[in-house]
Amino acid sequence: MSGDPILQVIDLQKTFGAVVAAKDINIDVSTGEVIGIIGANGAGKTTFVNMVTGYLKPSSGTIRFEGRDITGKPPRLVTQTGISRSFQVSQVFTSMTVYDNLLTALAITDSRGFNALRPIQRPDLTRRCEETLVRYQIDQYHDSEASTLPQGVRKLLDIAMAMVSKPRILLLDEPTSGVSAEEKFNIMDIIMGALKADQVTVLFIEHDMEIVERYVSRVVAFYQGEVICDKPPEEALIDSRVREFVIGEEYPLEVREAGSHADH
Amino acid sequence: MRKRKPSSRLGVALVAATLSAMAFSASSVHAKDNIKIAVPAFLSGGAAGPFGVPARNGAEIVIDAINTGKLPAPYNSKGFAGATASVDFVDESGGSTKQVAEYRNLVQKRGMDVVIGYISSGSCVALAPVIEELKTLTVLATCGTPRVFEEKSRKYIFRTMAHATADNVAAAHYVTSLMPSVDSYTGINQNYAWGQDSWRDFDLSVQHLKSSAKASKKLQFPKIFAGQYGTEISALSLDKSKLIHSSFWGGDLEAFIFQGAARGLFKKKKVVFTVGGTAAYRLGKKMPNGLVLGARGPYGILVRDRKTALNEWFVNTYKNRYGTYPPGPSYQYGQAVLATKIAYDKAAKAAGGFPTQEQVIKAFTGMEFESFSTTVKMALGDGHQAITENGYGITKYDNENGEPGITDVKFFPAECVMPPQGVTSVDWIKGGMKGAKC
Amino acid sequence: METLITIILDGLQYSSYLFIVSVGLTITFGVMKILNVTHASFYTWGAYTAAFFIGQFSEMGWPDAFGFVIILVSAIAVGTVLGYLIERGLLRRMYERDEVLIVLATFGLFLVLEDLILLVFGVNPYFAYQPMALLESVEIGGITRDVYGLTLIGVAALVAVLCWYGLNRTNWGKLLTAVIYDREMSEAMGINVTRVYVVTFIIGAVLGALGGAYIAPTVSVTPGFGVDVIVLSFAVVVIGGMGSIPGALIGSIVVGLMRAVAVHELPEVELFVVFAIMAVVLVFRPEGLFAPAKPRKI
Amino acid sequence: MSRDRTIPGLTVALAVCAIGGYFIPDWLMNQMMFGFARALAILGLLVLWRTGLVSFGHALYFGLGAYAVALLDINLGISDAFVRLGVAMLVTGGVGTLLGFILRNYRDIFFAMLSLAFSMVLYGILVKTEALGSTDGFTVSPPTFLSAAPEGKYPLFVLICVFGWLAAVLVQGYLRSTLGRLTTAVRDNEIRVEYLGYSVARAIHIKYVMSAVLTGAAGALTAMALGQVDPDSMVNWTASGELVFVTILSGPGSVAAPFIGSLIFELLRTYAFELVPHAWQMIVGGTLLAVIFFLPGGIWSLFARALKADK
Repeated sequence: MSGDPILQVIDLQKTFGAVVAAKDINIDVSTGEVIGIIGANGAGKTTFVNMVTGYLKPSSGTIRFEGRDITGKPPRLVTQTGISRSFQVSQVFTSMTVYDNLLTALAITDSRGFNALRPIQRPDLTRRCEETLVRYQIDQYHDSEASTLPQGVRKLLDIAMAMVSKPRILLLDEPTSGVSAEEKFNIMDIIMGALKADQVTVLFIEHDMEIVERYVSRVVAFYQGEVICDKPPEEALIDSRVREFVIGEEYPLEVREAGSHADH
Repeated sequence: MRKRKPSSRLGVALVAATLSAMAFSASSVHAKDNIKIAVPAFLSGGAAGPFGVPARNGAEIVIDAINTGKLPAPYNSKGFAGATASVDFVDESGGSTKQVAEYRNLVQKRGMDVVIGYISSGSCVALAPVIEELKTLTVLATCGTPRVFEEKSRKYIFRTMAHATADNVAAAHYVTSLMPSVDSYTGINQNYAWGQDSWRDFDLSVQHLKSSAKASKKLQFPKIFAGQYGTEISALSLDKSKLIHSSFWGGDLEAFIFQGAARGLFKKKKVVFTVGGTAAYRLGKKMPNGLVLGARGPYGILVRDRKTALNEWFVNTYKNRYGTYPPGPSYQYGQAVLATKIAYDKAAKAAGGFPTQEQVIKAFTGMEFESFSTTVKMALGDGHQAITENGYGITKYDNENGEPGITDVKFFPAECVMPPQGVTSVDWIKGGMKGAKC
Repeated sequence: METLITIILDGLQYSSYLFIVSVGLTITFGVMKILNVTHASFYTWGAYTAAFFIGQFSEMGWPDAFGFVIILVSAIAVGTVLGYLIERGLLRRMYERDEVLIVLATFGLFLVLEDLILLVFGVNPYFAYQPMALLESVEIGGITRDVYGLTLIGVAALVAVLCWYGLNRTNWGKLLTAVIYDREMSEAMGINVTRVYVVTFIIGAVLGALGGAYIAPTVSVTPGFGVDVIVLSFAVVVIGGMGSIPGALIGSIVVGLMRAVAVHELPEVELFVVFAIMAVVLVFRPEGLFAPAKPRKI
Repeated sequence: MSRDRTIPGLTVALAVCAIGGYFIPDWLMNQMMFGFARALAILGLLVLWRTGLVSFGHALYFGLGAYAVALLDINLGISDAFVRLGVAMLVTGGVGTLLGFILRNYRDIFFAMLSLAFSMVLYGILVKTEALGSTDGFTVSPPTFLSAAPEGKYPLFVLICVFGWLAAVLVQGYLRSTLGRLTTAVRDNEIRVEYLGYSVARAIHIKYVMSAVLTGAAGALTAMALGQVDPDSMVNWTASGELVFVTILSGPGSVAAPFIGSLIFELLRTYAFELVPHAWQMIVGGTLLAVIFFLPGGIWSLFARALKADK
């Protein structure tokens, strides 16, 4: 976790009319970090992710990825440079099966030049497709149509699709939202296990502090468009401003050891 | 993808579809005692009421009379060369492309021996090559554009009435000789061959007959079947020209007359309607007085009172059956059917039995015959295109009898209003109407 | 000067006609998100019904002024009956389907209704000149104009004012606005969206039929005369902004005036100009010149 | 994975048609020519439809293709079927590429309406310009084939069948490729496609040009088969509506569907016109409604069912 930052965000601003959605955001991300982004609804977390991934154009400021300026580039160019993301509402191809979703994603990322016209069913792709299904543990849903999937599986599929372009940095927007409490750690384990194997730097938005505590190496807290805290989790979760504006006073004060998560 | 469906039996399925389609088609062998005639006319759309239906009715009474031998002498023999006609009335609407496709069906699928009809010039221009390709006798009844025979010589096509040049040359004669005050003119015509040719012929003829007359620069060519002419009527009203020429027909004509009358257009301007005859009966009392009307030849209201046996039979039979006087299209369709009968009979006489199509065509070519209202000579287009006299009159409602009337009728002989054989209409008019016998 | 006055009057008259015909279309689209091709059928049926009864009553010796009553009654009757039947019988079963598929279904129904006209009224054109003859004509800008045609402008203005009033000053209008803005939310708030839909559709249908019924006395009512009307109204509605009533007004005025200028000055481009404007507006302002406020959801 | 036998099926169908065509009556050959020529346009619309786009203005390309043939014939006297077809495809490809830059940013009803507007602009020009034949259109002389001028329609029929087969096979290959998969993918989720690094606009543009060229070829072949072009039945909005209608009737299930659907439509219209001349539109419209309500997969779904039951 050293060397030049992989992602540099410098003085990022975003305004919608009179509303300031992001104000003077400065974040440096190093390779291999797992960063949790927390904040109340409307604090500017998703706006931040949307700007980094090209969904929204910043009003001012700079975003550098591996030293290259990617500010204001459209999603597809951002993706091509090596950044990928998932969504709060899973963005999958609803009318296709899980297998076809992933195969399509693989084919599209492998569509330079003549490849775009080759049949989609070709051995290298289908092999990778099956492997990925296994890695994300969704192979038993192989032939299920995406619109019929349980929420957790959908999330996994969404992230698996985000990963086919082999990004070096991945932004996840609430990977466990809508997932039942029993399932959430299981799903996070699958995700983090798969991502570790690919050595990806991860930023994820999360409301659930148990997850934040357990998986992240650093916490960035947003409040009203500003970063109010950028510290390791054990410090961030006892930060008074974070407790006041983000997680609420009722959350247990003592920082638990990793692995001793409380089951409900 | 597991959803993709196999289609191995596609070929089989196609053959099945093909066979079932073929089973539908009646492939009748034609006996000599029956011929199949198709009569296309507008049976839907705006032209159906004023044109299509009267045309169909005209053909119907004549065919019925021929089948039963009830036409007046000398045409009182039964049938077409003795053969009874079975007739299919088909719809001409839907555009020329559709008519081309439909014509192929008429001949190739439904096995028609003769096709008699067509009202729109658009249909006739489009059909000419197909008719020649399919080699089936086709008698054009009403359509007017001269292009059909002037572009090419045709073998299987006949037209038993004069083409549009006659209407417009006669209109020019009428206007220049009977309305000396007219020294400027403009036009409103439909935006297709009929309207464009009509205007060109009229414009050129007036220029020849009265070179001092001036044509307007702003000519209106609204889309056929447009229906609303408010803005055009304003433009015409503002135009300084004293006379308006129009070859409008069918529903367009009636709409234009209504809207123009309400706007006082016909009080302000002289108007000549080359196809106005049909509107006179249909509009009745609402038809403004003082309009110059033609009927595309000696038909309809212009010849209602001609006292020949044939004309009286036609007018009375029509009126008894349909309750109105026969307008122009009824005469024109009736005339086309009659001409076909005469050609068949003549060919049969020459051949000594039921004639072949070739023999009928030979008999038809160059034929001269007495029709219901006039004498028809198949003089142009190597004997395929008829010439007849052409006339105009001025509307005047007959309050005494409560029916439409017409005054100041003047006819011009066929040789006065039609070019001689071998010269195209435009060349003939431009060249000073050489050889015209007026 | 005379030409200018004439062009403006011609343009306004045509605009008024377009507005009456297309405002129903835009209301239906705004509320139900349905681009309704059968709007042309309402127009045609309204015209036929009015023309038929004006002729009948005139023959029975009723005064010509009664024609105006017939026009209004025909529009309401045709719009209510056809609108109710179509909404209940067809569209209700389709709301879950793709909007383009709904357009096609209305296209299919339009074809059916076109031929039904032939079966009911026959092929002969109808004339209903009585109301137009009654109002006679006046001289404006050096040419004669029929007063009936000029009343079109008044009728259009009345329709516009009624629409504005109905939408902004009545409870019903507030319901409509809510449904236009967000259907699901309105349902959650307890608005009976089903009823809103059927009533909206009937209002749209009545306006379409009114367009036909009011224009009937100036034309010969013939089969198939609604075919061109629907694309013209599409153009108007798109130019103004689909679903916007002020948009339909602006769109009508733009199209009507441009067409009048074209017919007077350059008759060849008359047809082209309308659709060229439509294309240009769509390219540079896809939401139309006067788009309604729309909530954006991601 | 079940074997996909579309291409062998199409090839058998081609052989059957080409050989059978020699023996069938002329009227049926005509119907098949019109049907199969139109099927090319339907094939293009099918690709767009799978992408979630419906064009209410493809008569623009149908008309451009047809008028390209007519104008070549009238102004330059070119009668060679291959030159005509090639030029028609070039012209429509060019126009499609240009308009595609605009249309690729439109979806849903806006895509439909802008397509409609473009096609009506062409209609407005054609109808009012005498040099372009106005409402009448033009007559098109029969085609020749590389300086051979054979009698009868059979050679053109074979050309249409072979071209139709070729187009179907190519489109089938296309649909199985990544670009082809970008139909359903774009329809389902544009955001995902963009975040996979592919430009949705470009994907749509390619499909649009493809459908334009196919529709142009359809127009050109129809013009040659029919010998006539006119704006009202080829360029007016009703012509566009008819193309979409036949697409729905055919169903999106297979590249063979357009050929079957289009031929059935042709026969339906002919028989409706012959048997009930006053109410043929009613039958056509009623069929459209019936298909929308009871046969969402189009006629193809009947075939698919029959083929499945066969197994």
